[in-house]
Amino acid sequence: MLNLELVVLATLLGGVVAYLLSMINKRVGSAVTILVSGAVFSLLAYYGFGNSIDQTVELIPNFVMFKVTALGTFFAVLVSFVFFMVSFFNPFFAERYKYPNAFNLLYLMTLAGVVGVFYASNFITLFVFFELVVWTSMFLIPMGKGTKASITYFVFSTVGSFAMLYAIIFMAVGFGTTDIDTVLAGLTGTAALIVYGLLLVASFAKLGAYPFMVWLPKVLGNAPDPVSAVFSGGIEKMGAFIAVLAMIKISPASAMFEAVGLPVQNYIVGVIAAVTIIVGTMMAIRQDDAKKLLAYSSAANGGYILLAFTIGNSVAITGGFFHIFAHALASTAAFLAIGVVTYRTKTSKISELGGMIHHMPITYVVYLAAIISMAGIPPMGGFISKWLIFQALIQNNLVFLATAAFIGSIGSFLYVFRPLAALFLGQKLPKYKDVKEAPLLMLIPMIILTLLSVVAGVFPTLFLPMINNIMTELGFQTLMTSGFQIIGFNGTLDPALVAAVFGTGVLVVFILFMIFPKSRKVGLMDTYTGGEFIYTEELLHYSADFYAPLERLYRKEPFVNKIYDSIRIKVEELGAFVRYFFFTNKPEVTVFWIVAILLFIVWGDII
Amino acid sequence: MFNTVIEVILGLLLLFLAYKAIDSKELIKSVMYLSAVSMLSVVGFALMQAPDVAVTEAVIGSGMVTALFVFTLLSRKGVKR
Amino acid sequence: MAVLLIAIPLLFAFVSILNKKYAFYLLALVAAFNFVFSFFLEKGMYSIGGFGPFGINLLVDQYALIGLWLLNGLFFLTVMINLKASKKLATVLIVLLAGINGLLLTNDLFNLFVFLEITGISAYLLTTENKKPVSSFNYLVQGTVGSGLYLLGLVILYSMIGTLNMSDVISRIYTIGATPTTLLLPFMLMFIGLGVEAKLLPFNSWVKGVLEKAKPLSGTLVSSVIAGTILLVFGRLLTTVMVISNADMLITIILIATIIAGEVAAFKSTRIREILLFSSIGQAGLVVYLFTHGLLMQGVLLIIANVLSKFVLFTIGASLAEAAGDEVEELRGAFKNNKLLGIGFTVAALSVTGLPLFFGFVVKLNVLLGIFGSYDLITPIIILVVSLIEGVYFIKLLMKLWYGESNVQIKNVLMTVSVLSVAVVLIVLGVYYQPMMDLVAPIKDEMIMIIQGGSF
Amino acid sequence: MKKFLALLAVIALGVGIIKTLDNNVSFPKYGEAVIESRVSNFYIKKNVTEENSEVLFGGSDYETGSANFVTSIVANYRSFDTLGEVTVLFISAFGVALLLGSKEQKRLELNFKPNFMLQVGSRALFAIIVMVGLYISIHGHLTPGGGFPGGTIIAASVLLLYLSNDKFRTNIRGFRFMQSITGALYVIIGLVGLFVSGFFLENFLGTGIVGNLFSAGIIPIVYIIIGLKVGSDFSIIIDSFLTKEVSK
Amino acid sequence: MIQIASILLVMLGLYGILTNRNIIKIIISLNIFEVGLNLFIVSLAYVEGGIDPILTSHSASSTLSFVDPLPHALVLTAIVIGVGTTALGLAFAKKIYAKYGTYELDEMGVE
Repeated sequence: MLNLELVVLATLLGGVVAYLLSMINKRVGSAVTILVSGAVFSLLAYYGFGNSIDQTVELIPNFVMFKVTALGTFFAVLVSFVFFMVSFFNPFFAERYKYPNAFNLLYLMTLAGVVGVFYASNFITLFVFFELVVWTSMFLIPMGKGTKASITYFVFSTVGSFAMLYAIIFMAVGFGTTDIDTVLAGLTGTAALIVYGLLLVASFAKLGAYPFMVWLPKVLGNAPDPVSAVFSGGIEKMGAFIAVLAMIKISPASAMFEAVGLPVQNYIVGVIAAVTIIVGTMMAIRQDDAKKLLAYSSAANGGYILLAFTIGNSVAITGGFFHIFAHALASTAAFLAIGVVTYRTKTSKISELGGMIHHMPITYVVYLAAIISMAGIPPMGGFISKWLIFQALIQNNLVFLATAAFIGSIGSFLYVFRPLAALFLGQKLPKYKDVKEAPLLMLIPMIILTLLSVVAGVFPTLFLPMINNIMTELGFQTLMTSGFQIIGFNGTLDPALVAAVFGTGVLVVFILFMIFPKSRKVGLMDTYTGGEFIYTEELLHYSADFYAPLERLYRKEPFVNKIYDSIRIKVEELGAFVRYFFFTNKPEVTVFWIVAILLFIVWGDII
Repeated sequence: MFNTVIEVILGLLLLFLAYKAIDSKELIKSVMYLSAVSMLSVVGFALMQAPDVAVTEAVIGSGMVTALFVFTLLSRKGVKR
Repeated sequence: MAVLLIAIPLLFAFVSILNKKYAFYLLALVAAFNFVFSFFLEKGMYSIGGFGPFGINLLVDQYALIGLWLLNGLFFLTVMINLKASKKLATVLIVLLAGINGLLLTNDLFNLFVFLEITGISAYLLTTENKKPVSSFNYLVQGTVGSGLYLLGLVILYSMIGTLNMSDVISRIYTIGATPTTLLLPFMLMFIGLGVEAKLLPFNSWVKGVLEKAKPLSGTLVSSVIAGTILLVFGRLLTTVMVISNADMLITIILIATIIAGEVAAFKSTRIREILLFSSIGQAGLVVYLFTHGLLMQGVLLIIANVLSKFVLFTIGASLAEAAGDEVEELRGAFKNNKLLGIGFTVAALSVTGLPLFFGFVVKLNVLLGIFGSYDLITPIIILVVSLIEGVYFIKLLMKLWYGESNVQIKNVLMTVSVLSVAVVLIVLGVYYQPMMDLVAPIKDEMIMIIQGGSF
Repeated sequence: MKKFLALLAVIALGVGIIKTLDNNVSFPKYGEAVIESRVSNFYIKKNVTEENSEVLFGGSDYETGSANFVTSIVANYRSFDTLGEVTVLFISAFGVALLLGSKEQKRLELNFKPNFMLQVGSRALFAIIVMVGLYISIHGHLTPGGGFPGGTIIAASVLLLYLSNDKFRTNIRGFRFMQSITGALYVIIGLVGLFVSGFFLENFLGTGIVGNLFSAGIIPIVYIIIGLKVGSDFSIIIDSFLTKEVSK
Repeated sequence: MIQIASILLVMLGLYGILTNRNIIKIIISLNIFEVGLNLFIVSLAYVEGGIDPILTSHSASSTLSFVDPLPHALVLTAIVIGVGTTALGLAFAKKIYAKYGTYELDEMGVE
């Protein structure tokens, strides 16, 4: 039997140990993070799927209450796995951080917080760990480049968590308890709608759904690469968790939207998800920084997850969970790949890089796999989940949402191709001629992740049981499968077959590629344009303005940014106003107000 | 009756002097007006059967305070008396 | 026996002017004495001169005890940290200590006024160490007007109900059948008078001048210790005396305005001490808001959290500003060389922001629960928005102070130790808050019981 | 214009306050205060701790033997306030000295030549005025006055010396000593009361016959102490106002 | 009447602080404020036909109607506290004058 509180406390303790050891030697401390997160993952996975976790012992004071659910286990195992995988990178990045020992401490505190969130049994616990994650990860971000990003992150996630806090206290006063199941089950009428909305605000803020999308690129673009990976693979998933609580556990009875047979609020959420997908995709297309590109793409994928939960039948929800799983693997792998590149070349700008495939082929393969999984191309996990979601969309003939999703998928082809062609393929820069493949320790997690997402794509039924547990727990019937086949609404999917076809296709192309004579490799310098030899190193492969014609259609920033800026400016103006009027270090001001207020009091009945 | 008349006169005088004390341009003048105000307030205290307060105000309020004001003004450079 | 907390400091104050050299040791001695002695105090009503309810009484209940422990302790720490500055002002500080204890203990309205003046005058004198006489003068003028208004209200109240004993006020009010309308004027006069001291919004134009350039000693005392004392006095009055009033609307407007204005001004400001003082204004408004809405326990919790964290923040902030400069930009990366101080500052700031694992979070939770409990759904939104703003500028501050290049070095072992210990207290209370809850739970019932003529 | 508006506002406020007080039924009109409903009734009847139907001039052994009710309140019933008040005066005297007397001080020249008579006369007057001050202080429980006016009069005598002679400075350290000792004595009397009969500032001496000089227990002692203390406080204030820093 | 006058005195004091930018004037206004306050307090103690609260040989019994002595005691305290504040304020004034050479708050530049 495994005790959850012990796990959480041990993780925090491990953080302290890592902190102290880092004082002696940075790499040793980082190694501790690997050990601890690995231990957490394996313990949770072993005991969690063995259904033998207890939460009885009371070590942490009484506002911390744990409860083991299949849902929590799924999320916790997944996220702790992501943390485990990413932690392999810590030793290499350690000396780049400003406060390496603090980094190790905060990394493990974040892990503890995330685990706590997923196993929380009452909302106070949930909120405590939620906020814990917020402020620990907030200090992780500025270890890299900018400190502004973490402020943005704080603002948006705090908006979310305050909305959730309002809902929590609303419920606590209403029910006298904050136990998640009882409260969510007891909600009815308007109260249900209010809580639904507020919780969804929290989940949007974390997932980076449309109005809150702003923080993702800033944070994931500026944070150190391991942190970005953790964010997009792990911390964002807390938003999905809250979304599950809101959209599946609460079922606010309200007007149905007849045309699609969905409750109105669900359809609204679906629209938001669609907007998220489209905006995320389009923004991703025109990014030059590979990390910002991935950030927007993970926002778009969050949209897919939301979309799945809005539809709310078993196929869709299964698809949603599977997408969470697949996207966690894929985006982590992608960020780690980019991390390797930046680790070697100190930049992640697509226009400054090229020809990395010659230096780091394995990284290239990892990135390729991850990115096509995100785009939902077989034989990757992403394909399965998208297939399920599309099934459900078509079944409920949600035309608009389906269109949005399709556009998103097409767009994802575009944006995945961009870094592929420009960053890994394309021409070599002499500047980077002695760049080597990543060290072994960094390759291990990437390879594991890639293999996993391939397996998830080829034999998805291996991973379905853990999702089926959740489905039964939530009271849906599980997905119908036969062998390795998945039976959807219209027609069945045999991923193995698809993979086989796909694989043969690739094989054939590869063979042809081998047979036909190779084109001569031309270095960057020994070529000429317009009769002129080239003396300056400039990239001739078309990476700089990749989709220029397309981008011209939407040159500007999404206008929400302007709204947020104007809000900030308004607040500052108000502050200046207040200071000018009240804090003027002049006695007569005070006396004036005293007289005014007393006048109001004594003549109040007349005025 | 007689009392009321005195009180009315006293009150008006107090207000007048206080206004002068606040309003007059020269500091030394307004100090003098202030001491006059507190002197009159002594009369008021006496009228209201408060001998202790009257004595105290007479000595402290109009004596000591005025002295302190005057000294403050005296300590200015080039002040003319 | 409770009177010793006031009498001993006074005695030492009188003696301390005999020899300037030893004054400081007397100060340290008496501060330590008050801190220690306040733990050996048992609850009860201590009459002075033995005239029962007709004379002056000192009331020691849970409320007063909490205040005594907290503020005497912080006073001692502050004095110890700023040894050099305290030497010159030793006598003033001793009198201030007496004033603070008197304010916390007294159960008599006019006696409260006297102690208000004592505390006020010593505070004016404290601020002279900033070498800004005009600001100190403004502080003096406004403080005097404020206490004058308080006196006016209190004598009107006396002439209506004929007593000055706080515990008797309510019963007398009922016996003479006074209505909210008739009580409105005296209560509002007292409210405004205390509001000036407690830096409520329209009456606080003195704060900026006094605190924006405050040295560590006066800054910490004014913004943490004295502010906490005045707020506690406010709480007692609002719970036991000024309970009947029909100006709730006006007062609520004033307080909400205070909360918003303070935080917003802090958001605008770019100087570290200004940020701290404006945020403390906002917090004061929130505390008084809680008191006026009968949430005594939450108010006290908030005071404790604030006083503790403001102590840390202002001690570090002021010494940083003295060392390197006021502008936050000049302080970029100031914690690079002062990691321990930085940790203390961070903990305090996060606690004020109300993030979990720190005491501020527990307090915020209780505050919101309390306000919701009175079926008020709007104020929580305001409070949440405001604390978002607060969080933003504190995080901005932290980020700037941690990340950047600077060569500021502050060597003060005592300061580091005490600041860190307070930070540890904040963390411990944030996780194991139950003891603190049990401590503050009975205060309201005790007050009500004493009003109704009960005794310990 | 601004001034006029301000004047209008404050007058409106004053009228409003008067009106409010006038409409206030439970607020006694001028001259109609009912003492019986106030605590001061007990102070007059002197039956806070004991039962007296009537207190007579010349009667003896009341709870406080002061003929002057105000004094009985100031120095006995609410003596704690007076202690605080003395502290306020003390701290402000200290503060004034702190503010003005930071560096080495020299006498402020008032630039007028007092003639011989004035100088000698003032010397002679000095003693008399001090006597008067002490007299007033010590008779505080019988006649109007008491410690505060008495002390101020003592200070006035010092002031007289200052005015009569440009070179004159008192012995500040002596006054500081007196200030400190008298203040300490006041507290100590209180503490003695605390330890003799359990109440701070308890009137632990016999109260004697109302109207006699040596009656009313500690009240005369307290008042003479207050007189000396106030006198020294004010003398220090006067000195710091009549001196200026030596300008280099 | 005295009561009314005293309230108006208090108001005049506020008016003085409101309109004057001269330190000495502000302190004078404070004093007027306090004088008015004291008058008001004493006026609350006054009883029509009451005698001064002192037992003497010709007003020898506590059964006579005295005026209320408690406010007198309060006023004594208030007066002394007031003079203390005034002395402190004047000391500040001297300090400021020594620093800026003027009593006008507007002429000494922004603090």
